[in-house]
Amino acid sequence: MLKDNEKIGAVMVVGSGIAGIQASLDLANSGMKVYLVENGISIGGVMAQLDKTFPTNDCSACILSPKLVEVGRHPNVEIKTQRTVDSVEGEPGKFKVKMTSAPRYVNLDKCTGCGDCAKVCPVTVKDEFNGNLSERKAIYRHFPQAIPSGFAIDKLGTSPCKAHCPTHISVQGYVALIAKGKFKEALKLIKQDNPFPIVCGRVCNHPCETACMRGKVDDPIDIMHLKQFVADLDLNSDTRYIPEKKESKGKKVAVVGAGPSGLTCAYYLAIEGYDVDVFEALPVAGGWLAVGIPEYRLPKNVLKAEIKVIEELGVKIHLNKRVGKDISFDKLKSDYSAIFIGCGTMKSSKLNIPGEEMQGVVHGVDYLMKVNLGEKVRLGDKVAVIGGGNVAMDAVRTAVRTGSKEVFILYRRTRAEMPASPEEIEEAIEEGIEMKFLVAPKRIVGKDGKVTGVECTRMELGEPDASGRRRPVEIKGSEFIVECDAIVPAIGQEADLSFITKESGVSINKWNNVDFDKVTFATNVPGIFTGGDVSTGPQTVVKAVYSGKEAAKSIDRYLRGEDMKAGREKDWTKDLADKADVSDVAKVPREKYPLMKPEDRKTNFKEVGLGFSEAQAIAEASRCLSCGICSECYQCVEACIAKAIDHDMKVEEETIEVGAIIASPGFELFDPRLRGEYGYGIYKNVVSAIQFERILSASGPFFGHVQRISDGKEPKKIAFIQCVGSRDVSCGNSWCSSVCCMYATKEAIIGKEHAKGLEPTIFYMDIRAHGKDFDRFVNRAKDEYGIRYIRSMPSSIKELQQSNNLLITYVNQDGTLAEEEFDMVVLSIGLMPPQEAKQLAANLGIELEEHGFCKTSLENPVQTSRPGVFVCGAFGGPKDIPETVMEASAAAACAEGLLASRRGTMITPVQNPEEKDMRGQPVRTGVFVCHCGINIGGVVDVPAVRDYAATLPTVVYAADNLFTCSQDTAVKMKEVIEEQNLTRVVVASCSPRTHEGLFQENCEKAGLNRYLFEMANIRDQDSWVHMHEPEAATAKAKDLLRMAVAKAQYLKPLKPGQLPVNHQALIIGGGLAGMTAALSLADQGFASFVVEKEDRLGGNYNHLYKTLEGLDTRAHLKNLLDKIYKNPLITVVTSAEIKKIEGYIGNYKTTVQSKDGEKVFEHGVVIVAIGAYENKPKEYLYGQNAAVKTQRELETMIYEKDAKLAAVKNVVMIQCVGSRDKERPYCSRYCCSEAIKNALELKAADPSRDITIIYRDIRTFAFKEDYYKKARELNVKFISYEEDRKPEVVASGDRVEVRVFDPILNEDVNVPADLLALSVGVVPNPENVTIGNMLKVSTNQDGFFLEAHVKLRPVDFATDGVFMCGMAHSPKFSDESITQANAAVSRACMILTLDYIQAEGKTAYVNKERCSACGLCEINCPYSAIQVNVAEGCAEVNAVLCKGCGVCTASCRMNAVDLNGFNNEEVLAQIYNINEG
Amino acid sequence: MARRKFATLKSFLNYIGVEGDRTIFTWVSASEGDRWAQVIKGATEKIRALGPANKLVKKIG
Amino acid sequence: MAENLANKDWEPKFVAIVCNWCTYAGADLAGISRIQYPPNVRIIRVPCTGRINPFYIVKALQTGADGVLVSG
Amino acid sequence: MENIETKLREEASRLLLEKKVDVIIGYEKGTLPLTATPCFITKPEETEKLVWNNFCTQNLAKYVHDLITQHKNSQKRVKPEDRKKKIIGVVARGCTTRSLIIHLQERQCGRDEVYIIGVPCDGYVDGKGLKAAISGADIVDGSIDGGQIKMKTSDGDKTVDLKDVLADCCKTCRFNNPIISDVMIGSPAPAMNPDAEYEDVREFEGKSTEERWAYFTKEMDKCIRCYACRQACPSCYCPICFVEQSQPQWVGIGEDPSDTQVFQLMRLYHMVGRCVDCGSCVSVCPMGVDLRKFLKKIDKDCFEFFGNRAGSSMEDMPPLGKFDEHHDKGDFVYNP
Repeated sequence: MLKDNEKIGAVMVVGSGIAGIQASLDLANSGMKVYLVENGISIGGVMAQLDKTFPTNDCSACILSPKLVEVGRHPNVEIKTQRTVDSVEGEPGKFKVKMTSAPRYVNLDKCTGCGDCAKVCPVTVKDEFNGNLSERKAIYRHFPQAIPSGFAIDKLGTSPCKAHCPTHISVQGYVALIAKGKFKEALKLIKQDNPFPIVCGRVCNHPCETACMRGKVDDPIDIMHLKQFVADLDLNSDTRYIPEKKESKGKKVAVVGAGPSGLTCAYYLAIEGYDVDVFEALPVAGGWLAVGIPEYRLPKNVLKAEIKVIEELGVKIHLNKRVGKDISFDKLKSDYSAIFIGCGTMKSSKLNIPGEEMQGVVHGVDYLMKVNLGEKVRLGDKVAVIGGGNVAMDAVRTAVRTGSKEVFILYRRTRAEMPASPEEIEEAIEEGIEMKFLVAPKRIVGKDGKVTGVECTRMELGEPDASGRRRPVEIKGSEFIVECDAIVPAIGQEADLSFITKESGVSINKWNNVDFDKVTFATNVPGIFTGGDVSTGPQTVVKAVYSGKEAAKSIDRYLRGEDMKAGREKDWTKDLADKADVSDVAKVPREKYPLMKPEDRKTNFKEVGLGFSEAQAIAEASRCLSCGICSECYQCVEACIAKAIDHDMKVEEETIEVGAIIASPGFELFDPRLRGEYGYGIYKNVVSAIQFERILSASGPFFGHVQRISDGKEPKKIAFIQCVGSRDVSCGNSWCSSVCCMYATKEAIIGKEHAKGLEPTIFYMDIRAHGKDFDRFVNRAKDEYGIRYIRSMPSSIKELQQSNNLLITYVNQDGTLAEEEFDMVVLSIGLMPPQEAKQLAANLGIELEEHGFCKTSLENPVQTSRPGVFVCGAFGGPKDIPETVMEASAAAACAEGLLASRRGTMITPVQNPEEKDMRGQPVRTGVFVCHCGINIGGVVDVPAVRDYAATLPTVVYAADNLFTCSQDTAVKMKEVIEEQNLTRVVVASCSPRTHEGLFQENCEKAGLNRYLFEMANIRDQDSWVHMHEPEAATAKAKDLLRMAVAKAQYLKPLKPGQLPVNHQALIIGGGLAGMTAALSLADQGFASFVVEKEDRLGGNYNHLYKTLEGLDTRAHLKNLLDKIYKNPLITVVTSAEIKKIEGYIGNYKTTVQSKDGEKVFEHGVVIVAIGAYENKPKEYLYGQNAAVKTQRELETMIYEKDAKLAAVKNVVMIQCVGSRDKERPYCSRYCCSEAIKNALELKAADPSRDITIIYRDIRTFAFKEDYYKKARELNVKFISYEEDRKPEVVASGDRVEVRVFDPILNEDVNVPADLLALSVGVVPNPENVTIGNMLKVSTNQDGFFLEAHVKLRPVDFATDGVFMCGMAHSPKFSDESITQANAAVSRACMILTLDYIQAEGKTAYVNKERCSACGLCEINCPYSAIQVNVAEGCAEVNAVLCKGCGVCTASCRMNAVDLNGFNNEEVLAQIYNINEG
Repeated sequence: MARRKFATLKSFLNYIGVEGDRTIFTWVSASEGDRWAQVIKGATEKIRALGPANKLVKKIG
Repeated sequence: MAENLANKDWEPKFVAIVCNWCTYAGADLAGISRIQYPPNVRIIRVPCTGRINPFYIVKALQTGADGVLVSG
Repeated sequence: MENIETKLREEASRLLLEKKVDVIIGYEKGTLPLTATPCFITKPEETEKLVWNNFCTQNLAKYVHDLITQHKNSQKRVKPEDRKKKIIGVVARGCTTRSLIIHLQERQCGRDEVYIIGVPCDGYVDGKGLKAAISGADIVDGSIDGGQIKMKTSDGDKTVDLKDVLADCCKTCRFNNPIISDVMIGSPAPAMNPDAEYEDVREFEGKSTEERWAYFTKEMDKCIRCYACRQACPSCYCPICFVEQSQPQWVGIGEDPSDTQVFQLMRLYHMVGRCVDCGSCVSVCPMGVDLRKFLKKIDKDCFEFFGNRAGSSMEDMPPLGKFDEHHDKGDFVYNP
């Protein structure tokens, strides 16, 4: 065990759905440091996706958003997104947690959430947040209110095209840009990595296309010609793209050779600001591009145009200047700071066979060079070209064009092995060129020194060689002669390195290439670099470009004295985005690239390729699968004025020390495709419930319009199918998902509210409306909304061809088959353990239970198998939001219990300077107008608004800022406030809802009271919504600012009140909940008074023996009582009655009457745990016939081993006795499980017993379903009945007979019973009203206490300082009471841990002279924060309770109550200023 | 309560001759950005149709 | 007034007094979603519709607002 | 009527003798013929002054409130434990009890602080109407007999039917008998004609917007802002009326007609659920502003929208203190 001072006062919360958020807030608000860890990009979980919440139909976003903001701004909470936990070491109190963080690629400190990046992003993908029903960009956030509010980039890795392109252009990027018609941007992107798009758009060997994932579907994207398309557009445009040059660095670099590598190197160096001289031996620039590649593939003028851009950058190309001859290499060395050698391989390799010197043998390189330089070369009629590369193809096709009649290829392998690009070969064949394969030249034959033919041998293919191609092996004796007039050997090229002197020291290798470093392209001599063919031997253009580009980077670093290699090595095959499943992708053929007809092109050198049209280019680019999701087009980088985007972020690891861990990773939704019979994913109009939720949402894909997916029409008949992936052993999910019945009902109701004509039908097995007010909700759905419920599970769905309607087949209860047509089907999919459950559990060192959810303790449902690690929410089993929130608070309580001694040790309170004394100060207002990048400034004339502000009364300072929220502006604002002695600050920028707090902090830092600040929202409510009306938007901005300034002059410095807190608690009720709460409080070091009405503690728990799950509750109770009576912090008063409760949060005084007389307790909070009672039935002969018992009585008989039970053979149980009827229209929640528990015990004792359970709906939710299943397997019979057709019980001696209508048999049946057990349900404590009146809290329609919010504040009352737990809140299971008790403690501790309660600043106040004490304010106040003091004859505000809603103020005719921060003067000042003057 | 206040005020203003469309009451939830835009569009048109305010207006100067 | 009506350049200007938690948030959302609407409204934010004193509406009309929108 | 007066005096005398009340507010004969005026009686022997007839105009709840406020203020300087209770007896007809109910709902007094002596009412005479009926002649003496007012006037003897000169609010009164009382004098009066109470309003509603505005401005133009209406109204008991408040100043004090309109508009609006149609304001208005035309509309809306009639039941909550999700009308809400 750790000593207290060794523990860490911090808690890690893993998973940030509502459970994680609630746990974090509870912890943070009671002095713990919290790390909220999330593996996604923002917090909020599934609740953020919901439209409404049942049973109140509150807007989910509305109730969640404030929590998001609170946790996002909480000084004690650190949100860590995109993290996964790798391991947890240590013990409770001190854990070391190792985590990995995935890169977001957006710097959250800089991102303002303006969304400009998403606007320019060319990549759209399905938006999973909207159930894949809409699209989002690759840079995105899930929803506008997301926290963190910054964007994130979705990257799956590097797209294969980019990874395989030798120059690593963002291929996917420019393809995406082309698809969006952004051609200029595409070209610019290409030129970042390759200055030769015109060339590479024509003659590249395009490894990108080979790697293209689209190739797995149909054909790869025609990337090369897309590049050509944008390059040609630029070529033909009036102003060509010329990159911006950096400032001159004043250094000179020499480049040897004006080929692709040399010119590329020159290009990038020129951009960097170097003076570059290129020396070229030939009379043209371009190297092999100019003299090797024929005109018909790469027209000379086109090449010239490409090079012209390089020259325009200032690169000087010196033609006909051969280094070594016209200028010496050593001179270059002395005149230039660096040299790049890129002279290529311009010498042909020799065949090295006899006769090669004969006339008529023209080597390919020489041949092409001559032709390209304009020399007329006539080879004769019959020409043999030897070789299979591109040079061979160029030579052979050139020969055709120079008039040779019969031109053919001799190649020693087959077509498959030819290194030339396939389209080249194809085009050659089209032009009538014959290819002789498996033929090798042996000897050139001739006459008079002139070629007449070549002797060849036939070859066959042997084992593969080093290149992976099969090695050609000579077939002995197969020699034959091929007649021809000329032979063009085109089998390879070599470099001419004669100019490199020995003295230079440049190392040349055995292949006659310059030696170089593979990353930096530096030679062994400092300052000399190389690239292109001269370093590698003959290679492709792109590779040459790459080397030139990389060498330029090295030269730049070299000349700046930086490490040339640092951070440059990169394995492009890592993180390859090539794992996507492409099986579902629809086939779309490749756009046909237009070529000149063979017959038209054969005879001339006109360019063969004609280029894509714009429509073709867009269509072809649109075929891209966006493998990497983010295309790395860097449009976002340019669009982001805040410079927040960083595409180079890396995966990182970190280790954090915490005292406890709470796991709240939530749940996964069942994939309905696994229930193939429902056609999800195939039939368009079959959607999942979460999709329907998004359809209903006003911010969803259809803006809340209910519509079908197939045709966008509003559906009429819509079917919900329950239990898809729940209660279904066939897919491995035996459990009930607990929430689907209710959410389906909710969706049906909301659907009907959105589309009045909707006719929803819900197909179900049992309606599980087991929560507070749930049955009432279902009844309303049936009675008020006319929603149809059918007890049946459809067996299949068929889609009707024409209408896309869906035909559902189902079995009626009586066994008959029915068919019905629907317009739309919603599948109520179940809740599953989160996908990462197994891994997470292993990493956290906790166990999972049999279904794959987190294993929890029976005595404490938030305790995992590892001490110090707690769980909450659906990870512990499927559950609804309030249970989740309760568990979150309970888990927080348990973590706090462990770390109570270290509270407040990990957090640092903010220190602000003393506030300025404002007395006697005139109003001096400073105005800051924000551009918000271009978000405001792009529409509103910000300088004009600033100038206008300066003219307003009280304004002494007005400025405009690029980003008012940035750190540097914050510093500036502080300085200005001090320098200008400002007494008011007004910011015109975005929404106060998101930024007011930030600016108020700035004010405080400058010693200005935070309430002397006001905002004008000129972005969210102006520039963004009037984008096309700049003048009107500017006028509006001025108006809004004038109104804000006018209001500001009336603002008052506010000092929120403080109240001391008594650190003890009163717990009313000593049942399970009360006892648990007392012990939990004691764990945290807080004393409590437990007041119990009865003479002993325990309440209903005294009557329980075992839970359904098997907990021995007797032993548990004994253990609790032991602990309670031993604990010095707990005072128990039994047989006691509360006489009076006075005071309010922090300061209560309660008078208690007990046997020992009257006692007065002083305490700071109240926990109401006064429980509920078992209903005493009047029906079914209870109390009249000895055979009729309640379930509780039966349980006692079973466990007390009542002898009478032995004779009991026939047992009947009736459910919902006194529940779910007119008088008590609620479900008592536990009765179904209790009945099954007793039935299982009875069966276990005597399997021959005949047990029948007569029920309405069996509500064994979550894992309790397994016991229901077991009972059915053990042949317990279940007969359902309807409320209006209750069973009848007649006495038959000392037994009874139960008569009930069996819907399956469709007739009445009589069931004899030796024992009839009634499941009698729960009635609220009749004292609720009295206690409620004392505490000024209310009860709901059923008489249970009413919580502050049914979803998110299930243990709080609307009145602060009062909490509830146990059955006082609603009927519940014992483990749920334990959780809720712990939750109540967690909530209470947020107050008990404070020395003072800080009131809100913006609270109401009373002007006594005006008040007539009429009490209207008191009636209207929802928080009991204002009351009439009768003695004083006026109302008084309790500032601690006041939430500043202002309802009291507007209800006051006398204007006696007013509201700080929004008082009448302030609001009227705004109203008076809507118009100028 | 607020509802009742506005219901009666609107009715009364209309009764004394201030056109009903000059005072508009509605509800927009935090997730209904589109509804807000529709409300403003609708309100602008209603008010435009009435012409400039001339009742209860204080003459300036 | 008559001359105003005849003035084709006249644009109505009206006040919207709105609740911070619902409508104001909804209006922000419209902005975030870039939903365009006419620029004729001037918003005044209050914590809750309950805070809106009916007198505000009357005063806004007296000030010359062409209309008043109250939204909770 | 004589019989009621006798009983009233007896009861008043008994209450004072038995110290059940400290003071009784009732009506005594006015100085002019055919008038009555409020009086405060603290001694049993003074009860002989009390009258109850068709000239008892004022709503005495106003005086009850004044007296209680006065008393409360006087007690403010006394220690809470030494404070004295003062019980006020009041002669109350239907509308007076409605006002008292409003005061009770609005906690202006405790139920044990007022002793309500209920009297039946068959309406009071509208002084201005009577004067008009006799063509402006001065009344020298007069009496009521068998539903007729018989007068000696400067213009000779005149007789007018009582029902013709009743105040408008009385003609259509729905609650002419006390709603609550501690003692009831006499038997309930017969019903008036409540079915017609909104006829005027309906007719006005039928006019065009411009006609309505013209009427409103015309009436408001008469107002000289003497605040007599406010002074007479039992529901106008604010310690400082908004019109006199500063920081902020709600209503301008200049000549602009809109300021008067706004004053009247807001005072009228403050009557939502609080106007009992006692006619006090109308009877005291020196300029004859048609306030009832507007007050009845408030009353009508309150009933039609919320099912509430001001002060008609002790059990009611103030209508602006609650909201009924299921029954309140929602048609004023704009849905684009």
